[in-house]
Amino acid sequence: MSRFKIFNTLKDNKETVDKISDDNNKSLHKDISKNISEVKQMLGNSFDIVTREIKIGETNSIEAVVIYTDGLVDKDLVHNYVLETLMIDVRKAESEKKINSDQELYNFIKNSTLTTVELKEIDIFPDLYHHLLSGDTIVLLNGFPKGFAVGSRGWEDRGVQEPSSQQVVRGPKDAFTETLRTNTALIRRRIKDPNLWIETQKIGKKTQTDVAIAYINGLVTEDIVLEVKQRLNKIDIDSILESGYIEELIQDEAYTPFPTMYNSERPDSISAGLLEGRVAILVDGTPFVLLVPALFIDFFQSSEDYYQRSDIGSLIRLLRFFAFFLALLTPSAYIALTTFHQEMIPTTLLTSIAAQREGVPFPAFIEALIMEITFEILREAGVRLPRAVGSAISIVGALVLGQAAVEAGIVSATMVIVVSLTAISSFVSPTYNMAISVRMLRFGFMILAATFGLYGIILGLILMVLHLTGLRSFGIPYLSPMAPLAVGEQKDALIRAPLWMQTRRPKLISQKDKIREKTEKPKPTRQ
Amino acid sequence: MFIAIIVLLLSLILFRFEYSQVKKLKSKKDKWTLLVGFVIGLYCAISLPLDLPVPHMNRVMDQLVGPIAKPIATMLQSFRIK
Amino acid sequence: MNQKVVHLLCIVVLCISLTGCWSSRELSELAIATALGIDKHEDGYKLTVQIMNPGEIAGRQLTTRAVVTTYSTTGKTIFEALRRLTTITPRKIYLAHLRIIIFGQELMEEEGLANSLDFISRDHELRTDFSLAIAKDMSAEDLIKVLTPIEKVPADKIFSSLKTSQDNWAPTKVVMLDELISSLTSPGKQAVLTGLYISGKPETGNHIENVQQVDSPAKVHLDHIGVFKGDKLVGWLNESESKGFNYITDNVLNTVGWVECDQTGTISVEVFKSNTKLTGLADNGTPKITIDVKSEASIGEVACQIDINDEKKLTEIEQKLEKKIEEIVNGSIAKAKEFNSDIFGFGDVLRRFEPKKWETWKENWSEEFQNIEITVNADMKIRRTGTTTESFIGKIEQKKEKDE
Amino acid sequence: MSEKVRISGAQFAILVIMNVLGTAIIIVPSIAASFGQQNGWFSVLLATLFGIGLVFLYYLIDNNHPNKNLYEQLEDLFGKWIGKFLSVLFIVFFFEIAIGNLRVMGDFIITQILVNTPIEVIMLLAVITCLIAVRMGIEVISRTAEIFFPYTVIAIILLITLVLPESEITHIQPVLQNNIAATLAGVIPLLGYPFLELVVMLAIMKHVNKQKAGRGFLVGMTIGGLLLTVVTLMCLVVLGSDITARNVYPTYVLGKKISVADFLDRIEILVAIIWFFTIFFKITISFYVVAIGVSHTLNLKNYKTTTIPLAYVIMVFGFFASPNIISTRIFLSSTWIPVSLIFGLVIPIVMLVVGFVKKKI
Repeated sequence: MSRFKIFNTLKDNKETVDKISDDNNKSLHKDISKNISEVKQMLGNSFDIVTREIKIGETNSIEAVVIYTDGLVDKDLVHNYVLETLMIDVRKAESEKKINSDQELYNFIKNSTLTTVELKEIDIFPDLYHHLLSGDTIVLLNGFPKGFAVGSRGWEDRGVQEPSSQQVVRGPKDAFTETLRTNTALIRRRIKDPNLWIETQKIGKKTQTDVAIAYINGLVTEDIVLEVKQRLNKIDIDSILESGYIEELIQDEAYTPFPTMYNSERPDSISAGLLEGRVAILVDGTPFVLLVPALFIDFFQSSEDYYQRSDIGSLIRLLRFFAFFLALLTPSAYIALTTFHQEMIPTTLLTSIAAQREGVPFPAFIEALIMEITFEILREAGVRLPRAVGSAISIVGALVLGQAAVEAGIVSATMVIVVSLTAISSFVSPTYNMAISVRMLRFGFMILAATFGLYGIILGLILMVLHLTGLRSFGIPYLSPMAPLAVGEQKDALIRAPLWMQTRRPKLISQKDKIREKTEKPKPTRQ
Repeated sequence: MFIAIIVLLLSLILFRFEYSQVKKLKSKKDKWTLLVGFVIGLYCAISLPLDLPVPHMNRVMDQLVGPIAKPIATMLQSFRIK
Repeated sequence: MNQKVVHLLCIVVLCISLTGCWSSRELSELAIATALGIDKHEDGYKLTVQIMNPGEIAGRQLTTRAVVTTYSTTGKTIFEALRRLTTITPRKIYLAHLRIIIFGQELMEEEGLANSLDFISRDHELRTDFSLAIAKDMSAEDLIKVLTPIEKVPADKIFSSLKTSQDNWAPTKVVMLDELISSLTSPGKQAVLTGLYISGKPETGNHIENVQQVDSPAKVHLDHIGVFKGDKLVGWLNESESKGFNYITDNVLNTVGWVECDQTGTISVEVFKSNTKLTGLADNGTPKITIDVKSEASIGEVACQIDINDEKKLTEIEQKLEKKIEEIVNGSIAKAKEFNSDIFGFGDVLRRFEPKKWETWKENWSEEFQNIEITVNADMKIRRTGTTTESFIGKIEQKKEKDE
Repeated sequence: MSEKVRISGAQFAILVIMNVLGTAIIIVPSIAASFGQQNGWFSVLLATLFGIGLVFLYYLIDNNHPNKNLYEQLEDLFGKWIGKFLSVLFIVFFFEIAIGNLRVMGDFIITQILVNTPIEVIMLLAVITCLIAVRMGIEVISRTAEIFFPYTVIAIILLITLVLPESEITHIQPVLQNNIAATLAGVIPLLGYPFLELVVMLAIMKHVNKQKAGRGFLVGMTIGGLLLTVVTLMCLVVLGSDITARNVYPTYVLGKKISVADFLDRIEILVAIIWFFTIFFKITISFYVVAIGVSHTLNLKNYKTTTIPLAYVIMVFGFFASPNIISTRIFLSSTWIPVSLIFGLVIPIVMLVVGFVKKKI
């Protein structure tokens, strides 16, 4: 675990803080002891709030107090640049007879003593609480109804590690962390463009979570940024603990099994999205960054597609789409074929399936349902269990259950194959949330297949596509560039064309600054 | 009978939902159309399980344009393979 | 906005889905029929169905129970008989995987094909990829009951040997349903069906011993083609006539032919490519058909003293082969004329080449068929001689002479 | 009232193709072969040429009144009351298309695919799906069509190429030698079904870009007609005219003929199910057009108001549309011919003439 020093810009928090604490705009008292007792009372004498009462100066000695939240501050910084300067430097200066009045002392402390980058004057309690609880150090002087908030944020932090989801073989291995500053820094390190703008605001009445929206000015369509801001401003909730809260509160369509916002903990994916003119939403406290607008195909693209040769990338992408349909339809197709359309199965295959099903007591649908649900339970158990036992148990469970169930004649071997094929296919999806949608929809398709065979499946597919075409993500049709068809966009949809062919940015997302590159097809310069 | 009741119940739920949508349009005509439409629709819906009379569209058309259609049909029939 | 309604409707869809599974049939409720036999009976028809026992074919523990079972019933119509079968079969009979339908000879001779075919073509469960055949001189029931070695399902055996013999030997023909129907309905063509019969001891055919012995006592043979007139069976083509039939209808994929050498002995050739072109012509009002058979062959066996390195000799063999093909073809036509049945579709050929004249001939085509003038031109090319050139038989003969 | 949305020229072309193929793809070969026998494909080709001619008529009409749908045009041309009366007639015509196709679809599914399922349920499911589509609007419908179009075309092309080895050219010989009169007579029922039914597109043409509408219509009609011709031709070449005419659904029988290396066979249900897309879009478009027609005639605020009641009516009238499959075939080659001629040809020509006269004045 590395230790990170976080310096926040203090000024832009003012408005939000004001907004939230309209009802409680209480000013600071002149009397320092009153202030201290009020703070202590308000915070319920919490033991992590440290108050250090000191006296500043020799002649014009003033009572002062330094308050900070233990654990959120960089103690070295408080020690070296706040306490030490206040207690030693002021005294030195005073001995040189520069300071005559309390007011001068106040100004001297403000202008010359506190040698930190961030310093802000505060005069109301809500401000004080906010800064105190964000990790700033508060310095109050007796006789002044105001004080200082010294930027001293620094807390234990997980550090940049490999992403736990969306792994790649080739490509950067860093991932976002729980700290907003680190995350913005990770993006900045990739895009050194002055037009990368990051705006923050606080959402959540209780949590006061920092939510930042990042975009590249000049690439992004202003409407989308405006839309994002408006939707964010509409949120009225007491807590934001993860970007999932934001996603659920601002997505276009509330009732849809499909994700309409992309999330990733990979800085390279997010940067690539920003460079296409999308807007990223970063939430403090989670490594998962949201990206909007998100299209259906985005959930089948991995950042690795771009780091490999284009032919490999394209084939793998096609494979993912194929796996999507396998994961969605394999069990339902099996049910439809074995209970409705036996004539479609080649005779020899039918014979062996029939032989296996001979002793199975359940209808194919129930059998499939049992196996699918068992598998879902196993998978869920595998995810939640301690990592050391999780995967082992799930594999063993699947093997034992599958094998034993077949041996006992409760399920047929074919069904085990079908379920494992489905399971493997659903793991192919590079994004977790699309895989979950597929897992849910699969059961709907199974019911349709069990009652109407292929006819039911086709109706289900039509309904699904109708729903998908009706969806929008921040105004962009979800199924574009397939429907509405944009021929030019096909270079980076189902397949991934070579980089030198993708000269233009996706025009659906942004109409501005269309040309991405002008690289010609590579060839040796010397003929 | 049982099916008819189920159909009616489902339709009423559907009507409730739809009516609340149409109400938002603030148009009297829309409301009335929906109401009348649903009455016709419900008649149709329960006519299936209860065997109520419903016009056979093809026969209605046959009767309407029969005088013109007959000669064409006989003419065509003469060309048909036997 | 209308999302609520849409969801309600989706729920309705799922509700309907959950309440009924009208058409579904579990695999374990089905009796998969592989062959169907139709015989004449005093009640109307006698139907025999061969049902496979999947557990015996692909199960994990195979027992010595038979892999197929047969059931028979009678009925006024085939449809009725089929449904009556459910009174004796444990499951519903599923016909989509049928491999073969066999008609009894008696039925074909007396009743005709038409009535049986309608059900077969109308039923949705029946596909068109099964073949049809006739049980020669026996009832279809007996034939269906025979167990066969190697291919576990007897119907599969018949189906695959029909196919392989059509592909490699030529005197049989796989007749599928639509072809049969179109030749039955076409005025310029008569139908044919391959004949099957059992050799050996037919009575042991339905015992498991039949497949337990190295040399099965009862074997299914197929080497005759049944000729129809209208929809009634009128006679049989023997092996060589059947081959001639296949030459004319361009149905020879690969076959073997032989000719005698100058001396004693024979040369066999493998015909690996054969194309037949039929052309029709109205010559002074009489129909005329030209049959051009173009074949390519390779020498497969030389059982006499002959120098096949000699081109002249090769040409001689070619000419002999051509003559033989012509003979076979003519023999076949003569037989067809004897039955007065245009199984080759000469009428169809004339319809294509002389559509106007055909209209006049169409009415009494069976008479015109007798007068039809037929020219056969066979053209045989020997392309290869196998892996050896000159046969060693000559050497052996010389050695023999020396020894003597 | 209709929505203010745009659909692209390509989407319009796809909708036209879907409307031409519709249910026609499964029964047209049979109708064509029952007249022209081995020349049946020529009847379809002639009908296609006629259809292409129709495109120009419809294009001219639309060009006179851009940004107006059929019902608005009728009121513009003939005044409010006559216009409304004609609109009602057109609505009945489109309604008949919707229920007729629904019924044919239901008959097809229960004859070939789900035999023991009640036809009401099959139709009900289809109607509910159409209803959801119609409520989502023409934009979503055309985009969905765009998604499914490739699969439809691939299915047809696969069908054609996979049965090619089974084809025998002798089945369609002699080419155009006899049966000429019957071949020409065979064009007549094909005009009504499906080509004259394309007048339905006039009601949604205003959503298409003016320049692209005509081209889309032409391309769609040509491709659709040619596909129909080729499918008919394949039926004749593979099955022969007799079986093609005799079968209710010859294209499905054609699908049964697919067999690649004894492995890729028995897939006709898959092929048939994919054709279901075309039928679905045909019913949906007719349903949609009826819905906007009713709401236009009654001056409603939103066409969605009428959709649910209409779904009930379409479902039940579809069920009672025809007592059996034979009567549908008779209906298509008798009554439907004058009806479709009136709505697809006579009234449009009158509209065109009146439009020109009005412009002159």
